[in-house]
Order: sequence, then C-alpha cells, then structure tokens
Amino acid sequence: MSWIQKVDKILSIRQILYLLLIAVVLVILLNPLAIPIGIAGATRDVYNYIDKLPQNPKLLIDVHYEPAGGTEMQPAAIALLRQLLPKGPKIVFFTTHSVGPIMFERLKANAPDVFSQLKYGEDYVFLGFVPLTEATIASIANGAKEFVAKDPYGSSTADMPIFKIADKATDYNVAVCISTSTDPVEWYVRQIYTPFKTPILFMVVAVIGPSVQPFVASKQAVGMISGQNQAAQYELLIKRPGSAVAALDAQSGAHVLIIIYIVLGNLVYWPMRLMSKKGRKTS
Amino acid sequence: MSSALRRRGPYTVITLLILFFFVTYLFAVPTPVQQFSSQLLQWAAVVAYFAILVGTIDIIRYHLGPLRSKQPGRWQYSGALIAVLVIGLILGVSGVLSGKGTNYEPFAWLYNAIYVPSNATIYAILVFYIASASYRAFRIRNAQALLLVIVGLIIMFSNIGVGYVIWPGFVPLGNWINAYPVAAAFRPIIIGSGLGVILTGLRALLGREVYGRE
Amino acid sequence: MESVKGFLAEKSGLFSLGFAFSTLPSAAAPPPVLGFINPGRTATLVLLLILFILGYLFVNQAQKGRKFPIRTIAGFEAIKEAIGRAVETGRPVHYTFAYGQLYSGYAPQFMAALGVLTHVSKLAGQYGARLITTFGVPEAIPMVEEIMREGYRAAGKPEMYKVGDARYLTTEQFAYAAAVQAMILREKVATNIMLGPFAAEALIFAETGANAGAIQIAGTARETQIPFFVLVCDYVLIAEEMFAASALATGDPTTAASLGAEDVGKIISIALIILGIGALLLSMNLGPLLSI
Amino acid sequence: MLPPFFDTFGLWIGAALTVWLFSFAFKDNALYKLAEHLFVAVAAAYSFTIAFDGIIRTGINPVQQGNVSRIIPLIVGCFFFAKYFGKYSWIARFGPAFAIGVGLGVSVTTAPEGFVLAQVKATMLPLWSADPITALTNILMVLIVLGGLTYFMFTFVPGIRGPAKKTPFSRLYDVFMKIGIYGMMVGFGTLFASTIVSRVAYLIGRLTDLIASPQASVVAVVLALAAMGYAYRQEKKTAVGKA
Repeated sequence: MSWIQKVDKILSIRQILYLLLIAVVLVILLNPLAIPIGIAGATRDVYNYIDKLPQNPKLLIDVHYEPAGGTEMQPAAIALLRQLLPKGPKIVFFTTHSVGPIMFERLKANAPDVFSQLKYGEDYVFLGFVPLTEATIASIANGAKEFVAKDPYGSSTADMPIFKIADKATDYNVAVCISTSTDPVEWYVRQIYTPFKTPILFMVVAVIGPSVQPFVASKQAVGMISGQNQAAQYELLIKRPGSAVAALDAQSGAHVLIIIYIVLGNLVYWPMRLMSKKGRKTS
Repeated sequence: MSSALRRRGPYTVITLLILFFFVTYLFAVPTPVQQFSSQLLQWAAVVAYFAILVGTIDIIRYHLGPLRSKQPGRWQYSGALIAVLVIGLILGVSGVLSGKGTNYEPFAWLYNAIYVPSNATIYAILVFYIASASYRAFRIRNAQALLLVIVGLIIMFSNIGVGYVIWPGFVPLGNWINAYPVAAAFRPIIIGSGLGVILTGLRALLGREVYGRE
Repeated sequence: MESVKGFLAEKSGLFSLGFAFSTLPSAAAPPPVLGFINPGRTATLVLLLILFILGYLFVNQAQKGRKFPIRTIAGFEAIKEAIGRAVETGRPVHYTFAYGQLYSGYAPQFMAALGVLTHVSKLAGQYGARLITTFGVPEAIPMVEEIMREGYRAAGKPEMYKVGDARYLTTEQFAYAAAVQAMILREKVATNIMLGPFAAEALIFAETGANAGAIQIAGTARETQIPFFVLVCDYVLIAEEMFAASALATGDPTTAASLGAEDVGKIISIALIILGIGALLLSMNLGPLLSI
Repeated sequence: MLPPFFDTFGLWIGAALTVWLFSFAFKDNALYKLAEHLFVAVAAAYSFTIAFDGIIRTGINPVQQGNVSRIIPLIVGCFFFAKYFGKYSWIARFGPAFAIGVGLGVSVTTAPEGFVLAQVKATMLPLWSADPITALTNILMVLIVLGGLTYFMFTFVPGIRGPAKKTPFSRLYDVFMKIGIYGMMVGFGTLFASTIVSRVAYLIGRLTDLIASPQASVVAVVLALAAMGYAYRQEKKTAVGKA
C-alpha cells in the first residue's frame, strides 16, 4: 500500500472526522471569534419589503418547524417580529406541524420583548395545530375563524377582535411560511398566492432554500430568508444580533473543516486515479 | 349493492370531488356553491386529523408483536415504547379534557424532556453523514462533478463569515447564483411537478390511479 | 468595515431581485370572462382542457395498442448490469422505497417504485440473484410479496423466494432508516437500489451503501434529496425519470401515455417561452396573457 | 405544578438522550435503541394528543356552537377505524378517498397557474439589455430552463423510434440535454452546500444545549461509550463464533 492510500485510509475513518467536527464546533462555541458577516441582497430585499409595509400590517404566519429546524428558523422569526413590532402588527399564527405548538410557545418565551407588547386576541392569535394537507392551507385562506372554532387555550375565535380585520387570505398584507419542508411552501403558492394573490414570504431552512428559488424568481413570493446564515444577516439588519449571529462563527469553523476535507479528498483522489491507470497499462 | 359500493365507491367520491372543485374554481358559480366548496375544504382538514389517530394506533399494534412473542433483542424496547406511549396518551388526553391542552404541566414536561431534545438530535446526526460524504463525494471525476464542486464551494464560502473575510464578493456572487441559475435549474422540475399533479388528477378521474383501484 | 458593507450593499443591489410591490388585489372584483369564467383563470382552464383531452385520448389510444416509446434512461439500463455483478460476487441485491402511507401525496412515487421493483425481481429471478426488499409502507406489504414471488416464479425458481426477504419495517422515519442501514452492512449487499420519496435518510443509505462497496442506483422526485444521490451513487434517476423508468419497467401502455401527455405540456411550455421572448423582440409582452 | 426536582431531571434526560442518539453515528448500540424508542413513543403520544385536541376544536366545538354540518367530517373520519374490523375494512378507504379527492381537487386546479404558467411567464426574459450582466444572466436562465425541460421529455424526442441519422434537430436536442444536465448540476451543488448550513446548525443547537448542562452530558457520554464498547465486543464474539 502506498503512502497516499494510507493517507486516504486515515482520512476515510469517519469517526475521526466526526470527533473533529464536534471539537471544532464546541471550541468555537465556547470561544466566539466575532467573524464579520456579509449581507446578501436577498436578505436586504426582505428587510426592505417589511420596512415598506403600512402601519398595522396584517400577517398570517405558519410556524412549520420542529425543534431541529428551530435553531435556524426561530432567530429569523424573532427578527421578523422585532422588525414588525413598531408598526403595531396584527398577526394570525397557526401551525401545520404537529410540534408547532411547542415551537410557538418557545418562540413566545424567547421573544418576551415582542409578545409582552402584543395583546392576545387583539394583536395576535394562535390557532394551534391543523393537519398538514393542502386542504388545510386552503381552509385557512378561505376564513380561519370559521374553520377553527376555538384556539388551543379554549377561547372561542368568534369573539376575537383580530378576526374582524384579519380572517381571509385577502385580508393579509403578507402571508409568511416559516418552514422546514417544501410541502407547505408549495401549498402556500398554490392555495394562498394563486387564487388570492396575497403576497407570500418564505423563511425556510437552508436545505430547501435553493429548490424554492423559482417561486421567488417568478415573484410569486416577495422574498425568502433561507437558513441560519440569512437569519444572522437579518438580525444584523434590524441591529439586534441574536442566536443566529452567535452561531455563525461555529458555522464558519465547521464549514472550513468540511472544505479542507473536500480539498484533501481531491488531492488524494487524483494521484490514486493516475496510479491505478498506470498500473493497468503496465499489467 | 355493498360490493358495488366497495369497488366503485372510493373512486366515485374522488371523481366527484375533483370535478366539483374544477367547476367552482374555474367558473362563476352562485355564492352558495362557492361557500359549499369552502365547507368541503374544512371537512377534509378535519378528516385529516383522524389519519393521525390511526397512525398512533398502528404504532402500538406494530410494537405489540415483538412484545407478545418475546422476540429476543426487541421485546424490551417495544415494551418500553408502549409503556411510555400509554403514559403519554393518558397525560395528553387528560390535558385536553381539562382544557389545558398540551400546556398541561406533566405532559409538557414529557415532551420537553424527551421529545424536543430527541427530535433535534436525530436530525443533527445527519451532520456527520454530510461531512463524511463531502470527503468522498466531492471528488472531481468528470466535467459535471467539476461544475458541482466549484458551485458548491462558492456557495459554502458565501454562506459563512470566513468566506466574506477572504473575499467580500463571495456574498453577492452566492446571492446571484441562488437568484438566477439555481432558480432556472429548479424551474423545469417545478413545471414538471405541476404537470405531474394535473396528470395525476386526470388518471384519478379515469380510475387509473392507485386510490381508484380495488 | 462599514465602508466595505456599504460597497457590498450597493453591489448586492446589482444582483438583488426587483420586487413588484403592487401585487395586492384591487378591491373591485373584475367581471367574469365571457360571462362565466372566473377572472384570471382562463389560461388555467385552457391548459387544463388541453392536457385532460390529450391525456384522455392518449390513454385511450394506448389501450387500443398505440405505443408510446420512452427514451433510454441510463439509471434504468444500469439495473441489469448491477444485478449481474451481485450474482458474480454472490452477494444480495437490496431494494428499498422509503416509508410512509401509500394513500398520500406520495402515492405516485410509491407506485413508480413498485413498478421498477417488478423489473428488478424479474431480473433477479433470471440471473438467480437474492433480492431483499425493505420498505416502510404498510399498505404495500401484499403487493411487494406478490411482485417478488412472481419474479422468481416466472424464471422457474419459486424456491428462491423467502418470506423474510420482503421486509416491512415501520413507518417511523429514523427507525426505518436505522434498520435499513444495519441491513445493508450486515448482508454486505452488492447492489443497492433506492427509489421513492426519501427524506433525510437518503444520505444515510447512500453513505452506508458506499461504505459497503455496493453499486448504487437511486432515484427520487424529492428535489432536496437528489444532490446526495447524484454525488454518492453510481446512477441516478432524477425526478420524473423515476416515473419514466416505472413505465419502462411495467410496460404499462397507459403510464407511458400519460407521460406522453406530460411531454406535450412541456412542449407547450417551451413554445410559450420562445414565443414570449420573440414577442419581446417586437416589444410585445405576452406575460399578462397567461393570467387572464 | 410539578415539583422543582423535575426541571433538573428533565435537563438530565435531555442531555442523555442527545448523547445516546448521537452515538448512532459512531456505532449502533443499546442506549441508542432505547433513546430512539422513547422518542417514537412520546412523538406518537404527542401527535395523538394534538390531533385529538384538533378534532375537538375544529369538529366538535363547531357542532356545539350550532354548525351542525361539521358532523359529516366527524363521521367520515371515523371510517378510518374500520380497517381494524376485518369484514368492514373496505369502509376505511372512504376516509382517505375523501381527503385525496379534495386534495387533488384543489391542487389540480391551482397547479396550472401556480406551477406551470407563472414559471413560464417568469422565463419570458428579454435576451438583450443595456446592462451586459442582465443580458447574460437572462440568456443563461432561458438556456437552463429550456435545457431542463428538454431533459425531462421522454416520449416526443428525436431518434426515439429506432436509431436515426443525426439531423440538425437531433443535434440541437443533444445540446439542450447537456445544458439541462449542467444547469441541474449548478442547482444540486448549491443545494448540497446549503444543506451543510442546516446540518451544522442542528449540531450547534444540540451542543449549545449540552453546554448548558455539563455534568449530565459527561455522565451520558461515559454511559454511551460503555454501551458502544459492549456492542463492539458482542459483535466480535459473534464474528468469532461464526468463523
């Protein structure tokens, strides 16, 4: 076995890479580096769009993420709420994810500055979990109040003042889909934008960001915040750095490690490939 | 009668519903009909909740198997699962009936202690797989792979602070790649899936889709 | 630092997307088109009618014997060679098609996967390879058993089918993933074929299969998982190629016919794009025509 | 209220489950299996509860408030349970049939505009512009879209009925196929790179939580190492036994 194959063998031991990855992230989390962050045009577009909303904007927000995706999506959601707060927003929250109710309570607990200034039933309401189907999104779009008779806290939706002004898709200034999955994203396009032309905004995990791009490029959606990196940029734009900004140093560390492995992979691969070709020729 | 209902029933239901929505969406129909279509949507959403109940029952039934047969190496886990599931169900249902829903403290404790960290971790395991895949998979074997690797590296650098420090242009470049070539690359897939939905609808109407068959 | 940011903001403006801020619907609803079509939905109606009528005609013709040929699909062709290799090495072929409920939005993908399974089990029977199928779709259990049994029976080797080789696991994502992963390693599969609506487990399987040194053929219509298959597997069926492969596998003329109808939809799309660009040359904008 | 002891206990369980589930990446072991089964159990109990709650709020409460028609979906929903009663299991198919019919009804009608026409419209881009970057970008986009659409054509393509001579048209087809593949590679490269952000974010989230309860984490790591060691030894034993 040549030395290069030995190197390849060592680099291929997955457990070493795994431990390195944990070590890099752990060390950087304990010793932040404060690496500067560049702001992408796409993030700025979303910021500007929200900035231009009228006073008392009405929003529909689907909290479709689970604890795993929460690390990425919650900072973006909080940044959005903080940017909206001075405008006195009216927000109808719901969730198509069974874990959504947990995530909504966590969102509330982690943004006390926002929710302490909003009055339940008047400024915001939470409709709880509704099943993840296209018919559900269409039902919410056709009138949330009639569909969900009581909120998860037991109050009747019929008497809530917020539903007098924000009930049907056409009432909302913008519908926000915070999602870890492409399903609700596609259904927002089909059931909220297509029939009602209500502007929609995506906040999605980085995994699905690229595959949702066509809807942004075709202007079916007004914009998209994709992933922890854009959430961090959003936090910087509203001048309230939070958990996403804090995490981005560790992101850098992990990325650099992976990039090093990619480069090493190619440095090892090419000599081996050339050697095996030569070997075949001589034999 | 019952056999005809059995064979044609589900298919007929699907056909009628598709045709109904086809008409109400595209044509100017009287307001009561429009309202009825919105009613149907709400009904379907309510029905969908029941599928989740059935899913839970299926899990219990599935794990009763190893438990009953004392399958070595499995029955202990299945037993633990059923025990915890039943405790969870009792806490959850009593929470709902007491009007506190999922905020009922013992139930909230259960999901905050077990569900939240487990869910987050089980997805986090994937970071290891993607790291080791990067080492082997991102090898430049041919021209297609070369393009994939170059784009991948640019996007990686544009996503992190280090990239911005090395060259600030990574951020707008990454933004451009995402906004234009990537949007164009996924567009045919989206058009294809849209056409796929339409044809699935037609096949369901013709009774040639799986839901329509006996 | 600030100046760099300013420069970037300017620069990124160059690349940013221009948004239309006037997408709010106007208060007064426009009257129906021709008196009976909802405003803004005429183009939808036309497209739906074209595809429904053509699709119906194609399916009808297919039933009467018209052939709708399908172009070669590299990943599908490779199945033969991959099963051959499994026989040479004396190790099994593994086929898996994800987890979930059959009667859901993913039904077309599950059915396509079952279609390709008929082809795989036929070949396994012909070549005398051991085929193990794992899946997490409870409703598919009888279908999978029947397909596998039939594959061996048709080749005159019914004894090669073993009940335990059609393995229903569970509908729980990571329990399914862990079981499949363990199986790939334990049985040292030579050929790993994965078709279906895979989610996050796609990369786990592909990585494990690569570690086991298997030839891997994978396909999914979940676009977010395609990159992992493209990078790690030897052959990939990208998105709709999976449905085409299923039509090739089953030889079902009506499936091929509806693919033909989809092709017409794509030809219409291409024609509209070219027309639209051409019209722009004459400074006409055809775009609004698509939303009347 | 729960006694305060439960708070600490919850943190400990959380840390232990995190470490045990992570251990799967290194080696499958008994503690991983236990953690996974606990997870599935609570997840199932949770979704049952949340669905039960939903049925009350969207089904039973409206009926109580006078919206009597809401009783229909409640009955259709009960059809789902028929599958456990052998003789009547066929009734169970009406539940999904209703849901699928409505689902297909709303998706088939909105997909043409939402997924096809809007995307086609967005590709009608001017191929020339005073700004060379815009012009080149537009040309690139149009080529990639047309290439991708060509790639996904299966039946009506040149040379499908037997080996045909190369015509200019079939050459053009080949070129667009290639453009389609390369275009998709750009998309897939981006998707792969973006996925790293998400996965690392999950890891960061988990490690942040573990840092918050260090003692529990250390204990859990030790236990996990022991379990992995045990699994490794068992495997060796059986391997020796087989040989």
